[in-house]
Amino acid sequence: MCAKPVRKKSPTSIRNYDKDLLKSFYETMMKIRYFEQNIQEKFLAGEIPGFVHVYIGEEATGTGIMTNLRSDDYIQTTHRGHGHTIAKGAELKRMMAEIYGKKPGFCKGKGGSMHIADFSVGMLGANGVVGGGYTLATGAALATRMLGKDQVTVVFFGDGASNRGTFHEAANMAAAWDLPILFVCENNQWASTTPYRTTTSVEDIADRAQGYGMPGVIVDGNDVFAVYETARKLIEDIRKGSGPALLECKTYRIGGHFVGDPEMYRTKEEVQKVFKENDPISRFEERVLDEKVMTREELDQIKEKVLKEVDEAVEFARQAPEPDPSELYQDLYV
Amino acid sequence: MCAKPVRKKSPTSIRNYDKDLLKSFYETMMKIRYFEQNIQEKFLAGEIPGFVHVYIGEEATGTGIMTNLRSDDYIQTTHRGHGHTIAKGAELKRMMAEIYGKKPGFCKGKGGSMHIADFSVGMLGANGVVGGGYTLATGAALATRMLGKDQVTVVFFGDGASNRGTFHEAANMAAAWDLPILFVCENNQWASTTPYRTTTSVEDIADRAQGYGMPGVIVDGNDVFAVYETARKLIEDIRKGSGPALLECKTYRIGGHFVGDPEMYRTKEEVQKVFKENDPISRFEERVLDEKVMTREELDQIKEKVLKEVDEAVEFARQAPEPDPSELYQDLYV
Amino acid sequence: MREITFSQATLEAMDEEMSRDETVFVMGEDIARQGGIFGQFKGLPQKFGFDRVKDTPITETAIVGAGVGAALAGMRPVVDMHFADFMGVCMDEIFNQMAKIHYMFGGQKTVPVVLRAPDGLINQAAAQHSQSLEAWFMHVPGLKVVIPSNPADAKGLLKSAIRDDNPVLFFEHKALFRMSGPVPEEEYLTPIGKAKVVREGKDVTLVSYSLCFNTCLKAAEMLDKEGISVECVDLRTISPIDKNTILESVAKTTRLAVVHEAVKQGGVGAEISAIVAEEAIDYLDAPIVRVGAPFTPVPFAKPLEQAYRITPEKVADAIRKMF
Amino acid sequence: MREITFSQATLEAMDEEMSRDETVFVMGEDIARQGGIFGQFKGLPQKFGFDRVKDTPITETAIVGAGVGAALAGMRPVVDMHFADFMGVCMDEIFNQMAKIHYMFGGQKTVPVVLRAPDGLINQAAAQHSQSLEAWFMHVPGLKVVIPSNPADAKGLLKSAIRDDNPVLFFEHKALFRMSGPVPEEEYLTPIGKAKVVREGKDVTLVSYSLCFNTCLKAAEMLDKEGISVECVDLRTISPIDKNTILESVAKTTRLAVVHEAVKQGGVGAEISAIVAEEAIDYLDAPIVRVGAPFTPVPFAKPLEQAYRITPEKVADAIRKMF
Ligand SMILES: Cc1ncc(C[n+]2csc(CCOP(=O)(O)OP(=O)(O)O)c2C)c(N)n1
Ligand SMILES: Cc1ncc(C[n+]2csc(CCOP(=O)(O)OP(=O)(O)O)c2C)c(N)n1
Ligand SMILES: [Mg+2]
Ligand SMILES: [Mg+2]
Repeated sequence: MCAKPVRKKSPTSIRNYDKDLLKSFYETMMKIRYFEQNIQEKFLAGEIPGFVHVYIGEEATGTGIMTNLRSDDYIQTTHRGHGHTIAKGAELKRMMAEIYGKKPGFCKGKGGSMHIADFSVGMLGANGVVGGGYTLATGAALATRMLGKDQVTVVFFGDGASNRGTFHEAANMAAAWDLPILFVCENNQWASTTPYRTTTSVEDIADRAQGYGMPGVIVDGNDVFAVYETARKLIEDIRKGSGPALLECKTYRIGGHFVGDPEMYRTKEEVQKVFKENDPISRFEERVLDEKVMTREELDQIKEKVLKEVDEAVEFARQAPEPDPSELYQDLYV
Repeated sequence: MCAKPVRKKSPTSIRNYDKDLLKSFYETMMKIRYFEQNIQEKFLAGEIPGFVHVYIGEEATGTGIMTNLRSDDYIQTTHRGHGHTIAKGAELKRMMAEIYGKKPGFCKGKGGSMHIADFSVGMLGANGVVGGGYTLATGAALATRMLGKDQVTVVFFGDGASNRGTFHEAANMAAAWDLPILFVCENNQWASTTPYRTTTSVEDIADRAQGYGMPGVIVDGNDVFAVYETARKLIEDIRKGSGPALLECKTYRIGGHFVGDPEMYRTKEEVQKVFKENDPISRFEERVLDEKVMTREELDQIKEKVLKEVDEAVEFARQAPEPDPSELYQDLYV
Repeated sequence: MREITFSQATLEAMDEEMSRDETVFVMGEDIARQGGIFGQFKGLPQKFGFDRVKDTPITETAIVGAGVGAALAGMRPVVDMHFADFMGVCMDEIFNQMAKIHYMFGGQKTVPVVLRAPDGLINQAAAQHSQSLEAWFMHVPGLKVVIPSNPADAKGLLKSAIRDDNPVLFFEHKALFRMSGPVPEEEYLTPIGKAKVVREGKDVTLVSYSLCFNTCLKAAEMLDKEGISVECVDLRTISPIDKNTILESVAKTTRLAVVHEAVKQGGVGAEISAIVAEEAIDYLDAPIVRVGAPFTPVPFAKPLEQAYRITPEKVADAIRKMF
Repeated sequence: MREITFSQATLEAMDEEMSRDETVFVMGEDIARQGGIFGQFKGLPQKFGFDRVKDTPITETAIVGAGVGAALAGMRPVVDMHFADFMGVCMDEIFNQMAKIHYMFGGQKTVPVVLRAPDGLINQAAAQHSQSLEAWFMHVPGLKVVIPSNPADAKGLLKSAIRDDNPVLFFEHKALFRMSGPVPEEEYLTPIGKAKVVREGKDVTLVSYSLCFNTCLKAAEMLDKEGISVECVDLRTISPIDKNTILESVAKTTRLAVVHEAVKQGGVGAEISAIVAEEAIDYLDAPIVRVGAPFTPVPFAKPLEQAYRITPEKVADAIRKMF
C-alpha cells in the first residue's frame, strides 16, 4: 500500500460554522498579531531584552490547531512560541511580563521569551534548543496514557527542527508505543537564514511520517479553516487511541528570524509578496466577508477589544516590578 | 508517486557467475564463520577478554556487499564488526591479535573487538556506541566528494540502531547534499534482548528511505547472490553520483547478543530453526551444488584453506606480546 | 544483619518505591525481558507489568526526554542509561532540559526524574564502556548527583532519589553490582547530600566514593599497619557536596587526599581540593593529594587497563608520600 | 599596530588557513548566507565557495560527526557550533568519537577537527544561550581546549588549532567578537598550551581566561590604586594546562585567585586550585580563592543576570579579602 501524505483542502463553504467559533478564530489570530507587533516595537525601542522570535504570518496554524484542544491537553512549543501560548489560553499580562523580565511573569522573569511556560493551561514550555521539545512531549503523552487520561499532546516544530535526530527518536517511540501525540511541523520555509530546501532532503516534511507507520497530512497553514478541520479529525482520532500523526502546515515566516534580524539572506520583495497574497488574517477577513458569515463591524469590534487587551498587557508588564537580585538563588531546587 | 521500498529477488540462476567470484563468496563467508567460532570458543575459554559480539548467521550480507567495494572505498561498522572487517580485506592475524589485546593488533591492543579499525583497507572503525557511525561515514563521504574522488562509503547498522537520531541526521544530510554513501541496515530481528518490532515502529526499516527522498531497497540478507547483485547496482549508481540509498538486509542473529549471553529472552528452538532453515552458508553450499557451479571438493578445499588461515591467526595472537604498561600514555596526542 | 548484593539492594529499592507510589515507573534499554545487564531489574516486570518496566528503543535522547516530559505530566520516572558512557547522547536533555526546567520556568514545575547510570571499569570493556563521568554533572546547577559505594547506601539513596522532587543522577559502579553487604530489613532512607565518615583516623583524611571508596578502605588497612591512621570519608553525594563533613575531618587530621576512578584532570577531586584550599588551608600540614585515572581514554589490553586502574597500592603510595 | 576586532581576527585566521591548505573547510548552521551571527564568516563563501563554507541542517550530531569522518578521510574541517550551549546535542560525537579515535585505534589516524564554540553571557539570552561549558572538556583526554581573551590570541590560536593534528575546541566568548585590539599584520601562530603573564605583579596571581580575563585586568587596575599589585595570567589554553607558568607566578606572589564566568562548582578554577594545592601549597600565604558564577542556570531578567555576572568589583572584592 502506498502511503504518501494526504493533502487536505479548505472546506468548500464556511456557512455552517458557528459564529462564536468564527469570532474566536479571529480574536485569537488578532491577539497574536497585535501581541507580536507590540513585541517587535517594544524590542526595537529597547524595552524588551533578549532574543525574541515572532510568529507573524503563522497565526492560522496555532489558532486552527489549538481550537481543538481542551485546557488539560498539553502542548510543547519552540523558540517561536508566543502564538501557541496565546492560543492555548495563557493570560496576556503575565506573559508579557515574562517577556519583559518582570516578577509577575509566568517564570518570575527567569525565562523570558524563549522560555515561556504556563503549566496552568497545559503549556509545557518553549524551548531554546531547536528540536528539544519532541521527546518531552512524547513523555507527556506517555504519562497521560499511563495515568489513564484521554488528554492529547501536541508538539510544534519548524522545518529546520525537522532534521534533528530528536524528531526521529520521538516519532519512533510515539509510534512504537501508540502514544496520543500530534506532531505539527510549521513549515515556514526558513530555518533562520537558510531556505529549508537547501538543508532538508524532502519537499514535504510529512513524507517522513511513513517511516514511522503514522499518518502524514499536509495542509495550508495559512488557512485557519483548513487547519482547524484537519487538526480536528486528527486530534479526535488520537484521543480515541489511533496513535500519533504528523501534520505539516505550509506557512511562511513574515518577520525576520529574530526581531532585529538584518535579513540579508532574502529580499524584502519576496516577503512583501507573501504578506500581500497570503496573510492568514487578511485571508480570513476576506473569506468571512465574502461568504457573509461575519460583518466588518464584528471584525472591528474584536480588533478593538484585542487591541485594548494587548495594550493593557504591555502596560502591566511595564509597570510590573523587576525581580529582586536575591531571587537569583530561588527555584533552583525544590 | 508512490515510493515504497523495492524488494529484490535472488537471481533466477547463478550459472553465469564467474568461478573466482563464487569461490571468493565462499571463502569470505567461511573465513568469517570460522573466525567467529574461534572467537566464541576462545572467549568462553577465558583467552579473549572484553565484550565480543559475533556475526554468525549474517555472513552473506557483509560478503555480498563488500565484494562490490574497492579497497579505497570506506566502510564504517558497529560493535558487531568482525565480519565486515574481514570482508573488507583486513589481515586476520593482526585482527585476531587486536581482539586478544596484543601489541601487533591493529590498535596495538588499545581497542579490542568493539574498537577494531583498519584504515589501510578503508575500514574506518567499529563503534561501541550504537548508531555512532552514521555521521562519521557521512563525513567520509563528504570528504571523498570534496576531494574529487569517486570512492563510495558504506555504513552498517542494526535494526536497533535504526531508531537512533543520528540515523535521521546523517540520512537527511547525505540526501540533502547528495553524498556517495550507502546505508545498510542489517535487520537481524534482535536488538540485544529486544525483538525489533517491539521498539521499532515499522516492519520494514527501508520504509524510512522515502522520508529522505532516497531509494529504499529490501533484500534477503542471507542470500549472498541477492545481496551481491542488489548492492552492485546501488553502489554503481552511488559511485556515478546518484546520491545516497538505504538497503535493508533481512537476516537473523544466530548467536547471543554477546558471547556468553544467557539468551533468556528467546528459545533455543527459535534459533535452531532459523539456523537449520536459513543459514546463509548452507544455503550457498546447497545452491552452488544444486546448480552445479561448484563441487563438494572445491568447497572443501576452500574450507581447509580458511581453517588453516584462522588457526594461524589464533596462534599468532596467542604468541604475540602484550603491550607494555608504558604504552598507556602513547597515542593520546599526535 | 542479612547480607544482599548491591544489585538486589537496588532491586528492593525499586520494588518498595514502585509499590508505594503508582506513578513510579522505570524505562530503559533491555531492562525488562532479561532483567537488566546486572540483574538489577529482575522480576520487576512480572510484579508491576511491562508497562511500568519498559524496554525502550535505543534512543537515549527520547528516553531521557520522555522521562522529563512524563515527570512534567505527573509521573515519577526512573530512567536506566544502560551504561553511563551513553550519557553524551542525551547530554542536552540532561543539562539543558531536565536540570533547568524547574529554575528557568520560575519554579512552576518539579522534575522528579532519576537517571540510573552504571559506570566505571569492568571486564576490559575499553574506551566507550568503562567511563566515570560524574564530574561533568556536578558542574550543572539543578541536578543532584548521588554515587553510592555499597549495597546499604545504594538502597537508601535510590529510595531517596525516587522520592526527591529534583532530578537526581544515580551513578552505580558496574563492579559493585555483585558486591554483598549488610542491608537492614526494615525500611530506611539514606539522605542525599550527606557524606559519611566510615572509618575514623587521625593522620589523614581520605575522601572518595563509589567503588574507589572500597579501594581506599583497603589502602587504609595497609597504612594502618605502617602506623598511618587514615580517616575514610565516603562522599555518597557529589552534588550538593557535604562540605562540612570534609572540613571537619580535615581540621582533625590536617591532611587530605581525594581518590576517584575518573581521570584526575577536571575531576571531582579538583573540586574537593579547591574547597579545602579555599576554606581550610590553614589546617593543612601537607599538600592536598589527588589520585585519579591517567589522562587517557580507557585502554583495552589487560596490562594497560591494569596500569590505568586505581589500586589500593597506588592510593597507599600517594598517601605515604604525604608524610 | 593596527587594531581589528576579535571577529575580524578569526576571519583572517580562517582566510589565511583556507588559502594555505585546500583541505581546510568550515561548516555550521547559518554561517554562509549571512556570514555568521557575529560576522565571523563574512565574505568567506564569496572567496572560497559555498562548498568550502557550508550551511548545514540543524543537526549538531551530524555536523560534528561528519567533521570527524571528513577528517578521517583526509580533510581538515572547522565546525561551527553556533552557540556552545548546543554542544550537549553532540556530546557523544565529541567525547566518545572525536576525542578517542586517535588513541582507541592505536594512533592509526589523526583527527584534525576544530570546533568553534561561541559561549558566555550576552544580551540577556537566558539559560540555554549563555553558558560557559569549557570545564567538561578539560576532563576529556584526547581533546585540546583553547579559549582566547583578545583578538591577537584569537587569530594566532585559531590558526594553530587548524594546523594541529589533534581535535581542538576553540571557545570564543560572544561578547568578545566586537572587541578591538592590536593584531600584527604579518603571519604568526600562537602556541596551544602556553599561558601568558599579561600583567606583572607581586602580591597575588590572578588566573583567568576568555572575556573574564579582561574583567580581571580591570580589577587589577582598581587594586593597583589600593596598593595591591596583581599579576594577571591569561590561561589561553585550558587543556593541556600550562602548569609551569601558574606555579612560577604563584611562587613569586604567594597568593592565587582563579576567575571564570562558568559556575564555580566543578569549574576550571577547581583544577587550577587543586594543582597549586598539590604542587605549590608551601608557597601560599593565603587560601586560594575562586570566583565563578553562582550555582544556578543563567536567569533572564536584568537584575538577576547582573547579580549572576562576574564584574571587576566582585573580583576586586574577593582579592581584597586575601590580604
Ligand atoms: C540545537 C540548536 N541548534 C541551533 C539553534 C539556533 N537556532 C535557533 S532557531 C533556528 C532556526 C530554526 O528553524 P525552524 O525549526 O524552521 O523554526 P523557525 O525559526 O522557522 O520557526 C536555529 C538554527 C538552536 N537554538 N538549537
Ligand atoms: C548509544 C548506545 N546505546 C546502547 C548501547 C548498548 N547496546 C549495545 S549493542 C545494542 C543492541 C544493538 O542492536 P542492533 O542495532 O540491532 O545491532 P545488533 O546487535 O543486532 O547487530 C545495545 C542496546 C550502546 N552500545 N550504545
Ligand atoms: Mg522554519
Ligand atoms: Mg539487531
